Amino acid sequence: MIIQAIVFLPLIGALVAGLLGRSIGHRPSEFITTGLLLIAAVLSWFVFIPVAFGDGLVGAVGDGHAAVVKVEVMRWIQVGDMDLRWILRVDTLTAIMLVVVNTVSALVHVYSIGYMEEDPHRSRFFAYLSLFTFAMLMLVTADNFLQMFFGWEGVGLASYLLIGFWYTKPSATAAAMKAFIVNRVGDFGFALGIFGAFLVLGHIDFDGAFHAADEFAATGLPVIQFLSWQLDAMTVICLLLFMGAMGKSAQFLLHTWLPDAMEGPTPVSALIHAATMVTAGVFMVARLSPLFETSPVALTVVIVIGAITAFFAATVGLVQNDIKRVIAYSTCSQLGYMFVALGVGAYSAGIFHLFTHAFFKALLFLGAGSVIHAMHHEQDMRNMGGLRKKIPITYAMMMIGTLALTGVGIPGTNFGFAGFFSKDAIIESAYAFGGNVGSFAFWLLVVAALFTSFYSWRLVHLTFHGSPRDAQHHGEGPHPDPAHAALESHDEPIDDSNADDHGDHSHHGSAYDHAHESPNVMLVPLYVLAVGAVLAGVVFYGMFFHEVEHIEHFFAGSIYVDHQIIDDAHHVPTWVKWSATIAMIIGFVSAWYMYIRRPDVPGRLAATNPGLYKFLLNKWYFDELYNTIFVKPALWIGNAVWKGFDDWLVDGKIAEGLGRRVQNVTSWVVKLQSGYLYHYAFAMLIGIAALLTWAIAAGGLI
Amino acid sequence: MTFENSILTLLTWLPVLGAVILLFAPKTALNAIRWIALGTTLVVFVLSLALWQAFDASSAGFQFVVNMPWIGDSIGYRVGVDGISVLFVVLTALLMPAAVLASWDVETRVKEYMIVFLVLETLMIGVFTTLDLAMFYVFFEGTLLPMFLIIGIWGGAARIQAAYKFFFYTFIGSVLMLLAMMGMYWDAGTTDIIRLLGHDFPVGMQTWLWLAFFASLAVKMPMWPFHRWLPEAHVQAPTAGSVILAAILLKLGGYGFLRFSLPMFPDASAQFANFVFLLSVAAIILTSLVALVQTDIKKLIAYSSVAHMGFVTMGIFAGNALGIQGAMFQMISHGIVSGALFLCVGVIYDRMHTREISAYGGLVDRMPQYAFAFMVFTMANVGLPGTSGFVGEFLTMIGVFQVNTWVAFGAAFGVIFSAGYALWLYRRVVFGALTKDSLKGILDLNLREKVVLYPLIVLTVVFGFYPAPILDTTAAAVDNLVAQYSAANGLDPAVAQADARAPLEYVAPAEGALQPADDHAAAPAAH
Amino acid sequence: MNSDVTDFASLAPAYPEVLMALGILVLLLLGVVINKERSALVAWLTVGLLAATGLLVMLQPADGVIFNGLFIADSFGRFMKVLVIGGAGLALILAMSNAEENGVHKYEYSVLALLATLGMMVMVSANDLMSLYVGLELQSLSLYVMAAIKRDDPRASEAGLKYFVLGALSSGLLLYGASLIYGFTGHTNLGEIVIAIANEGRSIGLIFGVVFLLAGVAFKISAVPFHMWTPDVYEGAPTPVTAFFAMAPKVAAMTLMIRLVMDTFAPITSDWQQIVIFLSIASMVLAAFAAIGQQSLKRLIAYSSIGHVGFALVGLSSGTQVGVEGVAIYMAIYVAMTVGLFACLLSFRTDTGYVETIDDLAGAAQTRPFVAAIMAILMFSLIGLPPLAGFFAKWHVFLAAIEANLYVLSVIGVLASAVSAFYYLRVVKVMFFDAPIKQFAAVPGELNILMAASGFLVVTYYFTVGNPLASWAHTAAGSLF
Amino acid sequence: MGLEIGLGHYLTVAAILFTLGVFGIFINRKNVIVILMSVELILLAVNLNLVAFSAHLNDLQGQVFALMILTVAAAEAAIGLAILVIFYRNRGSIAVEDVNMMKG
Repeated sequence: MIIQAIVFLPLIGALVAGLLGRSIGHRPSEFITTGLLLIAAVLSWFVFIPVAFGDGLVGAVGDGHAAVVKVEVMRWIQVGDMDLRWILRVDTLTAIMLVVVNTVSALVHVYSIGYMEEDPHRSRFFAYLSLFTFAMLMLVTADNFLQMFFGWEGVGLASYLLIGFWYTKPSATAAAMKAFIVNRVGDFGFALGIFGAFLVLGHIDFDGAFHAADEFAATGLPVIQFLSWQLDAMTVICLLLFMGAMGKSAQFLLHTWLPDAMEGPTPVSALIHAATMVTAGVFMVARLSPLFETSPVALTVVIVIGAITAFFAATVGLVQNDIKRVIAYSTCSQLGYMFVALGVGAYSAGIFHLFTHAFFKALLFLGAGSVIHAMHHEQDMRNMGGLRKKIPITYAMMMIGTLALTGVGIPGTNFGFAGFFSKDAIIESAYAFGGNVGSFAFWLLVVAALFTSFYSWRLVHLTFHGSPRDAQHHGEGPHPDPAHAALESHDEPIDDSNADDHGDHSHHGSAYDHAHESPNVMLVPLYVLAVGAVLAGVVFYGMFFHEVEHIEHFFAGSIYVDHQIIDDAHHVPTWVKWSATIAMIIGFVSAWYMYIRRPDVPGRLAATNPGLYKFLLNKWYFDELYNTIFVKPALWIGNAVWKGFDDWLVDGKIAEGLGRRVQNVTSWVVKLQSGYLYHYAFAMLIGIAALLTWAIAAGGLI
Repeated sequence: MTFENSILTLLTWLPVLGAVILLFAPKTALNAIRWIALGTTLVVFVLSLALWQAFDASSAGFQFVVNMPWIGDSIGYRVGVDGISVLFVVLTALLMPAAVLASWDVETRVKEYMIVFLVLETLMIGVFTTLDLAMFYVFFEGTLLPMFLIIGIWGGAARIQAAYKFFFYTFIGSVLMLLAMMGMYWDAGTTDIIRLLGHDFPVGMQTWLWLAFFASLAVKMPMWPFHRWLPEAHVQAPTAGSVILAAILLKLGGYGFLRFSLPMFPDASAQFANFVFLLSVAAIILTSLVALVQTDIKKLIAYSSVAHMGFVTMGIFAGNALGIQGAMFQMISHGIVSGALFLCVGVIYDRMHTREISAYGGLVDRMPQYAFAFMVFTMANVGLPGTSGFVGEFLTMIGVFQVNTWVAFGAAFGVIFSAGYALWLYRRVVFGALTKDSLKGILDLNLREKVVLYPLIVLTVVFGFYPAPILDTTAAAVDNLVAQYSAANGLDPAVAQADARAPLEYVAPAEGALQPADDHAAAPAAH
Repeated sequence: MNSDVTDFASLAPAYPEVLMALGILVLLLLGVVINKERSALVAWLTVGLLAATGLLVMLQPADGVIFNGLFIADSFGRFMKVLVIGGAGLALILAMSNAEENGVHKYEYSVLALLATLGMMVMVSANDLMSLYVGLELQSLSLYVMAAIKRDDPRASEAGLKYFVLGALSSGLLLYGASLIYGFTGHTNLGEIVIAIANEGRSIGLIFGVVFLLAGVAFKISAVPFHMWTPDVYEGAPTPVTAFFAMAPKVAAMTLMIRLVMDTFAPITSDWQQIVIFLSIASMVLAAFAAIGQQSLKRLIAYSSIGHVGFALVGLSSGTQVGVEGVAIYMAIYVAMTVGLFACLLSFRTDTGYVETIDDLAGAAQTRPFVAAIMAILMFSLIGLPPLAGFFAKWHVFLAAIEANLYVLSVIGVLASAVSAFYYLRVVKVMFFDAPIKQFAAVPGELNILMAASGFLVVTYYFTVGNPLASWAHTAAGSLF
Repeated sequence: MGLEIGLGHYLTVAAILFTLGVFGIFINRKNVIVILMSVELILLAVNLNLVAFSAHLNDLQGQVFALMILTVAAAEAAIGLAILVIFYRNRGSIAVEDVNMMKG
């Protein structure tokens, strides 16, 4: 019952707020959804605490080594051998996700009561939030591929709705569409992966599929004909499935939607685009770890994509000016870390980072939201500065988040923020994996850690330190970025439109002067998340990464645990253990140097390397690239097929052309009927002659 | 006269009775005419539910059968439904009241309008209930007549051309099917579909029969590249006409494939399966792209219908239970969803009298309920899990994946493109700022529109989460069909039917994972 | 030889013809005697005579061959005679209203129509080349006069002239053929000819004869390329006369055709099949195309009737009993549709006269909804669109063609029917989709009844007449085999 | 060896007459009367055929047929001329080329 409650309370909230919100009013809608979510969050912890600290999952049926609770809700699709049911599956992995999702979601709900206070469509907003939570819960409690796909697409829908929540902003609706469609590209692979899995494994539920995959150890790996090639079946399936994960988790090549998704209200960014939805890809790979383990090729691809993403996103994050976009790229980058962990086989480390990341990234986003709220929906960091004095609590919370994100801690001890433990675990695992791929991943991750530290501190410095640089105080402080002058040429839609929509607030005097600390309803969630950001690492380190036995006991068969890699990760050289910390320190120092000590350096740096700067600022030109090679050709083909094939050839030439031929024949035939008797008689004679000839010739009489 | 032997006859002919009553109604009593029409369709709907309720889903055969010879030796009065047809009857009966309600504001020639629609209902139900080959053609082709009038009389500005195209495309295809039916009659000595289903047509003849049926059914579906009439017909038809066209008439093609092509010409079907796949994938990809660039709302939805019908044909010719069940479900679902989408277009068309996408924008401001309904159907059109649109797409694709991965691969692009055009449409029509003066006074759904749309929303969502009522109804009949089909093609019926794991080749555990299989094992993993 | 003319009982198979002949004489006398204003009385009496004859045909007491083998009465002939008499009677009813305007108010018209009908009945029952010729000429000569009956109308007289000249030519062709057949078989009796052909086999002379003979008959059913008179005569003759031309003579000539090919030329089926197939394809295709270009309604109907003859010949081409059955049903349905069609045509009348062109019907659905609806139904039925009767007509004939493996013919046929849909739909389009431009005069009662009856039968064919008609046609065709 | 007039000769003459008649109908463009005469020529050819065959076959039916044709031909000619008269009254011409009010 408790599990049904956890999953369906948000749905009830969503339905109440969504369908009745108009009649019951905003405040009740907010309270109902938030209240239900809080209950769900508390219940999730009830499920999780025995798993983490007690004897394991309450009510679990241990088949062999796995501890799983399954609750059947309803039949779904039954065709032939395929028997799909709505089953809520809870094991350790799910329990972790339940806690993450429900906790963050509940806090975001609470936070939104304050943040969205002035919005005229609040009840709709809360309905979407709860709907999202429900879909996410369906995703994490999925017992089969399709139910996961349901949650997968459900969160996509909610994300679409929430990104486009301010539907009057063209940029928001465009971003919403982009998010959905890019995700669909991933789903394209995911869906094919499911089909392949069903074909090869013969089961569409996880247990059956894993069992079938286990059998391959005895039988050898299957081969399928995919498209025109004979390929290793499991590699094909895993890569296709991973394509889905890439879309949802905004991995390199399919990442373009995530920064744009920042058009949504900030609580949405915190919930969906930082803590929960984007980690669905990580969750999926972890959930399907028994399948991925059968394909080393697929795992290698996961590592490479993850490492590239971590590095790539971090580079772009270095130069972004929008406070939320910096954090968005940071999210992207951190997701890359997680995938590297999964790829090297340290699934628990990946999940660990997912878990800690949820807290500090949500904290950062909500903190950023608090800043934006304080600045009356100003998001450009170049227009901030010196806010430390105006909003000290937010400042403190952001500091905690930054420390956690950059992974501050002392290697070899148990002192450190959440990110320290999980990120170092990943970097060590990557090193331990070894080989070319391992080294490649390791070095990219270390560099990414440096960049992470740099852009995080850059954000803090630009926002909270220094002196105010908003419209009123313009010119007082040194100019931090050269791009400010070149803003016009900057094709990034910085929130000028946003400013228009919320024009009541900006352009009236100074945003800085009017900046105010957020109300308690927004601050309390920050406190809770801050606790998580500080403690999540140290408390759970044992379960996720410390000892193999502990990990196995904790996860109870819900993911694949590779003893070798975890042991090796604990025995890496000391310089490796320190590498991330050192990178972090370098990043911090350079950020301090460039934005506090010598604020003119960044400008000069950018001016001397305009190409690189533009390249990074424009996110490696991925949007432009995709626009050129996908969007425009698609539209061109669409137009060409429509005008050229459908209208010109089929309709104009064939259908109407036939009509014209008929008309031609008609006018010719009508001319035969000349009206003259002798023509008529002649026609009869010709007819008789023809018939005679035909009858005699065909009859064989000549 | 028992329920068993009279229900189908009653269902089929009751609408005509309503039409006859209307014939004698005074022309000016508009409301009486509307209510009579609505009442008739509602009674038919209730009866259809009773039929569904009484239908024994566990039996694969025909039920409620009446079978007697009638005109000469060649035409009989034969009715009966099985799992494949019963749902179409219900779907037709369900959408007719919606169509009548959607036409409440029709002011010109109301009497004739309602009569034509009721006659159309009889013809459509007749297609699905008849078990006589000749009568199938009679009903199948008979639908042309009312639809031609609906488009031509109550249609938009370019209605005449559209009506003509609709007529000729379908007619030319159908006459060839007619000849094929005659050939079948001579070969089998009967037009009784039940007996025809048990008749083995010579393989050489099957090819020709299959092609002749294809000529008709492909146009009706419509399959790419025979679809050109559809956008035009949809654009010009009045709302209710579009609804019926999209929801029911397109299904006649799919139903024909399931009823005739697959079971009666299994060899030819297997032979042409790849050809159908090719056209299906072309439909899914190309028409989706075409939909992307449309500027007319109805045209966009019409093109999307073509794409969705691509999934249906693909599923049918996959020839396994998954594919065919998926195709069945997709047809029912598409009936509801596309019908509803056209109703949605009708709602705004009634207010603004334009279908240009650019004339709209920001409707959500003034029409939140409309925006909600449109969103649900858009998402169902996109194939979002949790809506009925998903189940069909998923099943057809997974079914065809077992047969031909290329096809599934191509079809999966539809997943991407459908999101593209549907969401872009939604964005341009519903989202955005309400800046156009003409839209400032637009009103949200009225009671009548809610009565039409809300039940469809419920169905869309319910069948997304709980498709069992549909899948269970069709299961026995489809399994039977699949068993026949695979047996005729020398496949193992158990495999195709149960969709159990296809026989796989394995590389030896010691060998590398990517080593190609041996020559003798190199046959495709799945057939 | 017990068929002594004085032995009245032995005349039983010919009672209807006898009744008709006597009736004609009485009516002729009556027409001469009564004054001119009361010719309507003669007209109604004519209809009554036809009805009585029809009844007698249906109840015909005896089948058999009489008059030294010149005359045969069988159930096939009976079926066709009913159609002939029905068609003639209905055409006469159509002529009742506005008879003066159409020039058909004179009693001579009724008597000529009766004479023509008698000629057709003889054609139907002809069992000898001589009786065949006499019947044909009795019919033709009456029809020539009927075409030109509106003496002061230049177009009617031109129609009469054209019909006469070409008709005379076709009679010549027919006779030439008959003479050759006589020469090469030695007989004029159809029954004996068939035996002779079966015994002696084919020869060029015989085939010449067959071709000429069939060409003569083809002229009467207006099969392409012997159709040229049809559009001009249909257009020029007064509408009620056209209606008469379009029904009964076609049925009679078709019967003759069937009897000749199925019975007399049965031993050389493959030879005449070629000819019939040629006529069929040419008629269907040419009519479909030519009709598209027409503006005049009557010309359109003329081409339409040419096309329908082509379709009927599809059934005949098969040379099977099913085919004959199909043709019989086809002709029955054709008559039912045609009578409705002409009733509609005669109902579209403005104060200045009958409508001539298709465009004159614009918007008729709004001004004359009932007539327009019937007309539309008939148009759809003529296309062959189910569930209307026209479809079942086509079903039966194509069924026979498919049975005989005439696939190419069938495909061409159905495609031609698709093309023909174009011009039928144009009429519907003009009536229903266009805006009205003309006001129409009131519709006479009997036309309403005819239209309603025709429309009813066409629509409810499957339920009402379909079954009995099919079984009757089955019996009828059976008597030929 | 004297010339024996056999069936073939009669038939040839008849065929020539028939052909003349037919050509008379469609080559003549001037006068409808000529057409009537041509028709008579055709019938004459037929009669010649019939009588010749009758003699050849030693069978009386052909001659009976011929007599009937003669009778009917008379009636036909009468009706033809009558129609021609009213045509002339309406149009003032009996030129074949003028008989084309209706065409298409």
